[in-house]
Amino acid sequence: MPSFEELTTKERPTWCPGCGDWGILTALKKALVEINAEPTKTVVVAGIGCSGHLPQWINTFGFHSLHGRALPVAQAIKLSNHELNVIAVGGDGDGYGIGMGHFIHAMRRNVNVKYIVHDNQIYGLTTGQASPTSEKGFKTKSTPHGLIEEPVNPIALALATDCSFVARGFAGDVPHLVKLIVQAINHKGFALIDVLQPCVTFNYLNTFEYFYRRIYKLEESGHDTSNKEIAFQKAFEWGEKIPIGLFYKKERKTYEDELPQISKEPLIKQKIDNVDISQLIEEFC
Amino acid sequence: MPSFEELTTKERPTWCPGCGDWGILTALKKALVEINAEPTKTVVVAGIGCSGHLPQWINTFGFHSLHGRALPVAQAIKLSNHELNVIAVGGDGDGYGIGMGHFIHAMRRNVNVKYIVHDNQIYGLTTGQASPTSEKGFKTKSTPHGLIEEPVNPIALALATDCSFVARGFAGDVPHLVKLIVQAINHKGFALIDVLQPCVTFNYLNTFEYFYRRIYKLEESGHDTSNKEIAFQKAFEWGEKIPIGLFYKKERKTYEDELPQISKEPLIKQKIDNVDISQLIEEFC
Amino acid sequence: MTEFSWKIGGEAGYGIMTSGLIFGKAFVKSGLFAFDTNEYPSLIRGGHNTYTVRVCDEPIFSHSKKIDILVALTKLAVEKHKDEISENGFIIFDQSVFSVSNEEVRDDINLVPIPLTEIATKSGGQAIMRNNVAIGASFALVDYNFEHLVDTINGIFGGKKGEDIAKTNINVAREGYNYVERNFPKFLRSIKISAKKFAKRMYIIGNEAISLGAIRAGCKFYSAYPMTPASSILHFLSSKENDYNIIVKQTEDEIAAIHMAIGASFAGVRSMTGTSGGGFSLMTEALGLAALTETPLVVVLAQRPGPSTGMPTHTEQGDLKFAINASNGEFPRVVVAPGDANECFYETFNAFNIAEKYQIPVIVLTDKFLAESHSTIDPFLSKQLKIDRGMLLTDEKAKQIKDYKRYENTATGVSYRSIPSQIAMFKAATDEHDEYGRLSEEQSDRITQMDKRFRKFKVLESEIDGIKIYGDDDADITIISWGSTKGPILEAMKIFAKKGVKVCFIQVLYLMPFPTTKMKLLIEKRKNKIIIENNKTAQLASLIKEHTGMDIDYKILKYDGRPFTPEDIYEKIDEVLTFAKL
Amino acid sequence: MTEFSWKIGGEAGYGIMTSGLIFGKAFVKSGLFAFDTNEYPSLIRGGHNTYTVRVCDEPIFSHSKKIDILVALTKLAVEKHKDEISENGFIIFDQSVFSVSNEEVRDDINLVPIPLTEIATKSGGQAIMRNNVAIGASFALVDYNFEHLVDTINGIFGGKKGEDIAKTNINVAREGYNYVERNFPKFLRSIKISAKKFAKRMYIIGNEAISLGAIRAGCKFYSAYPMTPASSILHFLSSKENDYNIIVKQTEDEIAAIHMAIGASFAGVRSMTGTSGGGFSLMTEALGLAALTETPLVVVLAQRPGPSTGMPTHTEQGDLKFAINASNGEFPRVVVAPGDANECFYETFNAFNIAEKYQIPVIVLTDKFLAESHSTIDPFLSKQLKIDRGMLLTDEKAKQIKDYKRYENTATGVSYRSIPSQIAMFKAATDEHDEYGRLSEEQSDRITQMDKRFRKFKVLESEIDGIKIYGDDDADITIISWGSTKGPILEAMKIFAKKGVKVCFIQVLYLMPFPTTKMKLLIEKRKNKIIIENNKTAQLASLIKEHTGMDIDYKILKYDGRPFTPEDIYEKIDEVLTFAKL
Ligand SMILES: Cc1ncc(C[n+]2csc(CCOP(=O)(O)OP(=O)(O)O)c2C)c(N)n1
Ligand SMILES: Cc1ncc(C[n+]2csc(CCOP(=O)(O)OP(=O)(O)O)c2C)c(N)n1
Ligand code: SF4
Ligand code: SF4
Ligand SMILES: [Mg+2]
Ligand SMILES: [Mg+2]
Repeated sequence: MPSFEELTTKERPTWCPGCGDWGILTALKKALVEINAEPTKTVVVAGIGCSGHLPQWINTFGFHSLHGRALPVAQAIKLSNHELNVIAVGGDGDGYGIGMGHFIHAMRRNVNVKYIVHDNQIYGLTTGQASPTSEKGFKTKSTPHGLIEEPVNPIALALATDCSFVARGFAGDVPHLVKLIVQAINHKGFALIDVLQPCVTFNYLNTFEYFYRRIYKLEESGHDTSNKEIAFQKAFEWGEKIPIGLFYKKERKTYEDELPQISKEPLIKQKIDNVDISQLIEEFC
Repeated sequence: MPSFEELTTKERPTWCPGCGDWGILTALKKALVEINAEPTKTVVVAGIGCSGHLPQWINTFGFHSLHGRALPVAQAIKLSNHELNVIAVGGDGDGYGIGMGHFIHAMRRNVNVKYIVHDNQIYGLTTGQASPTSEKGFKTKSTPHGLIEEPVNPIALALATDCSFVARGFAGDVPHLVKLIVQAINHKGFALIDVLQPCVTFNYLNTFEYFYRRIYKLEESGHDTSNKEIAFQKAFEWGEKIPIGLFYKKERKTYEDELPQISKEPLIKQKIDNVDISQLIEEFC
Repeated sequence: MTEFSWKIGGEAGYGIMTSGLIFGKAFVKSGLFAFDTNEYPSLIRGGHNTYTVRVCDEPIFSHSKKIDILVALTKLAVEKHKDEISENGFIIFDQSVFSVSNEEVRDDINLVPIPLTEIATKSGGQAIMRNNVAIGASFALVDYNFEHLVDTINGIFGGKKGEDIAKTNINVAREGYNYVERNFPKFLRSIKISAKKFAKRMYIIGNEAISLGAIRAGCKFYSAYPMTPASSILHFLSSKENDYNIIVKQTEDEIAAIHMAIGASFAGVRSMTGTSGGGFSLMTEALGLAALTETPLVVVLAQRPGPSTGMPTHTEQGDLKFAINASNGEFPRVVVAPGDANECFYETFNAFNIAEKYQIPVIVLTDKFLAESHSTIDPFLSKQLKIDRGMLLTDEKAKQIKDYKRYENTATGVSYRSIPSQIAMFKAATDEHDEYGRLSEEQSDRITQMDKRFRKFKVLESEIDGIKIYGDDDADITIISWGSTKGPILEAMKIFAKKGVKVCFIQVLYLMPFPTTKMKLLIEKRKNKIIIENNKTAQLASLIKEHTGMDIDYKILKYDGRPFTPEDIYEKIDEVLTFAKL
Repeated sequence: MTEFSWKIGGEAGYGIMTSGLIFGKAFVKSGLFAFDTNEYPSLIRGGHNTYTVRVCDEPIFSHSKKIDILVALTKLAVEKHKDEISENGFIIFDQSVFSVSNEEVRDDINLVPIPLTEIATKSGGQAIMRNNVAIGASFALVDYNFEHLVDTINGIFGGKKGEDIAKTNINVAREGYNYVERNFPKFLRSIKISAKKFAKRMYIIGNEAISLGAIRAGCKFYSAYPMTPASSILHFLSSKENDYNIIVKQTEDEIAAIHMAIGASFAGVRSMTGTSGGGFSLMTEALGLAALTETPLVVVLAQRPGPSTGMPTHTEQGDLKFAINASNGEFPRVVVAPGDANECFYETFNAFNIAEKYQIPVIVLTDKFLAESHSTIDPFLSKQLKIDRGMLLTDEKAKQIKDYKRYENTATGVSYRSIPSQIAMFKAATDEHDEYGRLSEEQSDRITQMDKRFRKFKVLESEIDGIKIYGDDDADITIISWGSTKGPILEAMKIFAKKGVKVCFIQVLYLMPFPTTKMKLLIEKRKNKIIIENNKTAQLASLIKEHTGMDIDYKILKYDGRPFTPEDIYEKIDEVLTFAKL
């Protein structure tokens, strides 16, 4: 139903020219066009970061929540009205740093929400500190002598939690990312798309260049998306070759499927004008 | 140096008779005896839960911190004085629920702290709600109609984060658990021991019985502890057969190893009476 | 007025909680009034638990200090509570486990040794049913119709599945009753209480009343993380989730809990979260999110003694100023502190209306004493309650709006709220914004939005009557308090009344917005103003001073983790006033 | 006294911050005084940034409203700031990018069109060095010795690695200087400022002063999560981690940050954490943990406008009452609010001593304006400072103690603290405990420990002088304020002085414990008491009323995210007083 233009706001994004976030926004809008999403029935929920500004620039409902908290908000919106199309976005700091707990628990819960992480391996909005996915040794404002920790591996974590849809995209390959987002939305269940997103201002290491030279597509390499062990091996491939695409997919009941409370109609449609509690009062008499 | 008795407090634990926590405490004390830990140089840090009461009943230094926060406290103690022997304990709710973020980040950081999780698949101290490791369908006070989520898999998460020592023990097999704790302490780096700990009061499902019938020891089954992929497969074995023992071990530099700040002496030993900041003042002139 | 107090004490795991409830309920079900309170340590087994039930043939609002019958399941219970026993009071104890002599306790105390465990097992029950033997025995002591107990046990365990259990429990209790009749005939009727004209009343704890208030208000989403003393809301609501189609979600932590409640509310569903101090600390950041996005939110904060984990299973009123000031930045909120189970119900219901009418966070502030004590109240008048969703748009209305401004700078400060799926789209943002909800750092937008949000507060102030008054207008003593101290204060007033002292009690129900004008007017000319608070720093007194500039003459404070008894209050007041006269 | 103000405005990413710093520093290095403040949106590129530098030959404490020289890198900068330009002021702009005419601005304004970018690239630099051209040009306008600029640029970029960069920057600037000399000879010397007798002074922002205070205090562990405007502490300290052997840890979130600081302190190392409002919200639970375990802790709370994320890069004083009341339960804490960079240094140093002497949490409360503005101050007198670790045990002392009670109920409330590896073992517990630190729920232990903790507060109250006074004792006007408004107030007082109005300024440095007695005494007899706060609800005024019962006559509040200027204050005061007289 919506055209790309209808989804486009009058205000232009304030991201740095060349930032990978532009590609992600474009891909999201194209995917929404492709799946015929009604803008009024679509909610984009964000955390805080450069990535977190995204909902401002797409003509749907939006909720710009707190740093690291997009997922709890998004899940509750979906549970309250499962006819909505709910998409959560956020940064790597947002989702894998301060939001790590929600991330893991959302995956095991399997509410039908899509999670697109702008993984630029840096804290962008706070002007360049190390992020949970920054590479070891990386020098940033907060690690001027080089980062000591090993990065987290969001794909491996998702597999360890049996997330029902685990994928990685690249902000520099919009058509591919569009496909992934469409697949994710069509998938019934929680979907993670970790997107490699160059931050042209603060990440001098993981540039577009860097990724162009390294990435290859899983779907072109005969990868079996139903095999968790192989997906797990692939998750650790990082260096000369970096896989993108769908790592793993599994059909699982969604959380909503198991709620008799909403099997007839969404929570939001249920009347509350005059809830009869006489039975409850009786219980206490 | 210390004897088992020296480590034993006059006060008796207030755990329910038969609770798996007793076995864990015994195993920890035995392990400390075995490695000759000096009580004054040992700190046991806990979160909150039945498990969190443990430091009260062992004659070492102790820090009973907040729910889910044992790890940040423990890591900082170790960094401040790396000559100490620092052991963190906590429950499954504590460590894998509210504390999930710290858990993942501690593993990637690899501070030389040992983490023993009393995994009873229930919230004990708050009288029996579902925990992150409770089995799907489990009926508890908070899930009277059956739990919907899939449990988290701490072993798999640890492997996904490349934790340098990943093990599972059983509170009903103290000698085996002692061995694991000794190994963990001797290992240089962060070590996870997830301990299957029957809660005799609130977990009617995962009883001693339940585990006795199912567990087998990895070390007796020719498991290769250096192979992460196989360990990952083993991590998902849960049902008729449940593996305990060491899943995975890897030599990695610890966080402390990479800090020039403490390469000469622990932070705590460095004099602060008269820090000379004239150089810094100069910088601003 | 006749009354008595009964206490059962023993180790955790002895089933004391259920026994206490059965005991009190049996009297309420037959037309009397009961009030109970329990005390237990933060342990699952062992430690010392007690459950106190006060029974009266007239309305009562709290427990009292003296115990007429003590059921001691352990020797420790005797030692701990012997001094609380009233003159010629009774101790029922398990003679097969330990012995008690009058030398150890007091001469006037009547000892009632009974082989509780033996009777339980011999009459077909398990050892744990020894409590029922004691309950039966207690019924004999107060000579109350045993059939009322039968009714209650059937009500609690009954139903098809529980039939057998109920039967055994009743049998066991009856043996206890008979044992006293047979062996201690002289004790019969020494405590007199008899059934009155029957009226249907509820026997309910604060948390249950809150839950009912929420259900009646149309709350469809409750997200929480377990924390004493708020957990029983989670338990109760989840037990009703399918009957009332409520999604009850135990989350990974309190941060997720409050964010989920906000998400649900944004989606248009009435939602609530509940916790205690530590969890509330973790929620403070999101309180501001609700405020800035103007998303309605109800948070129950059930207090327990802090700081930190403090005394997790005890009671205190230490979080008042924290609740009022929690979260960075400045925004309007409502803090309401029910004083009894009745107010728990109605004020929770109101909280949902206020939250939606003003699109702000509302904090319902209780404490362990209120949250977990049963009291006897009239059935809630549920029919008369009206849901008010304020400026929430209907789909039709949404269609008519041109150029929708979610954060329109209106005269009341409240603006139309649409929900996803409606035509009037907007973005809710954690950053400051313009009237459309678009991020803005312009000085003018900032001032407009700050003023808009605070304007609601003005309207609110004029709409809410935050004070309730009890007692005499020309009183000698004016008590000022808030929250759960209400019950013990009302009881203390009965004692004063007997002594002919006139007392007035000002209950501050709404702490924010603070009822400044009314408070000023009320206390300006009063003498002997006394603050009573279950905390150390007299937080209400400092709020009164902050808002009115007025000092309170005396402060009676209790911060040992236990609730006041009416006698405490009476004595302390007497003491300060006598002292003042010296 | 001669002075001028200079402002550079353009898009984020134009290097405005560095240019502003260079400009101010060049004057300070040659004996003058400078003060700067910046303004930028929460975006990385685009948006409008400004940097204002005020230069004077006498001490100054804030920026001022009027701008004498505007360097406009974009047309937007002209539009936004033309009204701030003083009579006969200047606009330097890049004539190759846009044009400006006197009709658009004002007739009296002197336009200085310069091909900034062209000059930059032609003289061997990159386009981004256009700022340097403008700086050079500005030096020519105020006819200041160009060599001072050379020194400064060498100082900032210099060293072996930066030699070439420094050279290019200097060349580019020199071209700007020459361009003005050549093309606008009539403008030379129209603003007069000249070097004074040289004295060594620091040009430093609040966060750097805090960092130096912490290093001097022996802080060895800083754990934090990035958050504007606290982040620069993290950046500064991590840049010095190896020079001063400090472990600087960026954590996974603020919860981990504060718990790490507590862990380090428990282990015996002086530690600190720093954050802004949202992060502080997340830290509230652990504040109570520090309090109950009596673990010393220093927390820097750098405020920004809330609620919620609010305006992340702007300034406000909205978290005062939150800082005072944060966390569940009741416990003593110290809240100190430095008013300038000098106090940032000394009070941070003191904070460590207080935290250890009293074994409590200390909150250092600043805001964006103070945290990020440079001011010119005398070098810190670091030698005279004394570390006081209070009752921290030495290994020797620990050996002598028999029957060690960590939480001994002493007369001062403070008790001996041992650290792991010492012989005196104990457990720190988040639950209430007895004197040994063993969990206890006994009423007596509870009361003892609560009283013990609060007893410290009494001692503290008598030790800390929380108020500083400036100006005349027999003043016509008494200004009361706290924190970063100090600078603009001191400047406003200069304006009043010129008009012959006597003003007294009461700065509340310690907000907790509140200096009640002194405040009461001070303001009792004053007329025209005026509160000045960078917030909406006049939080200090409400604290004053809470503690003293006294009302403040007038409130001047600003909550648009921007700091006060001296002129704002002067005019507003003038306004309220005039109005009052009507
Ligand atoms: C509780 C809290 N802590 C810190 C911040 C400051 N903050 C804003 S964005 C951000 C991190 C940004 O990094 P990331 O999530 O990777 O997003 P990006 O900007 O890179 O897209 C931080 C730490 C905040 N807003 N809230
Ligand atoms: C912030 C916070 N939320 C909630 C609680 C209440 N609480 C205490 S223990 C506990 C969970 C206990 O479960 P687990 O961690 O598995 O430990 P166990 O008792 O089973 O050993 C909870 C929720 C708390 N103390 N703090
Ligand atoms: S700072 Fe980085 S992530 Fe942020 S908008 Fe600029 S390029 Fe993108
Ligand atoms: S409740 Fe469960 S975990 Fe807690 S002490 Fe009892 S048996 Fe152990
Ligand atoms: Mg990022
Ligand atoms: Mg558990």
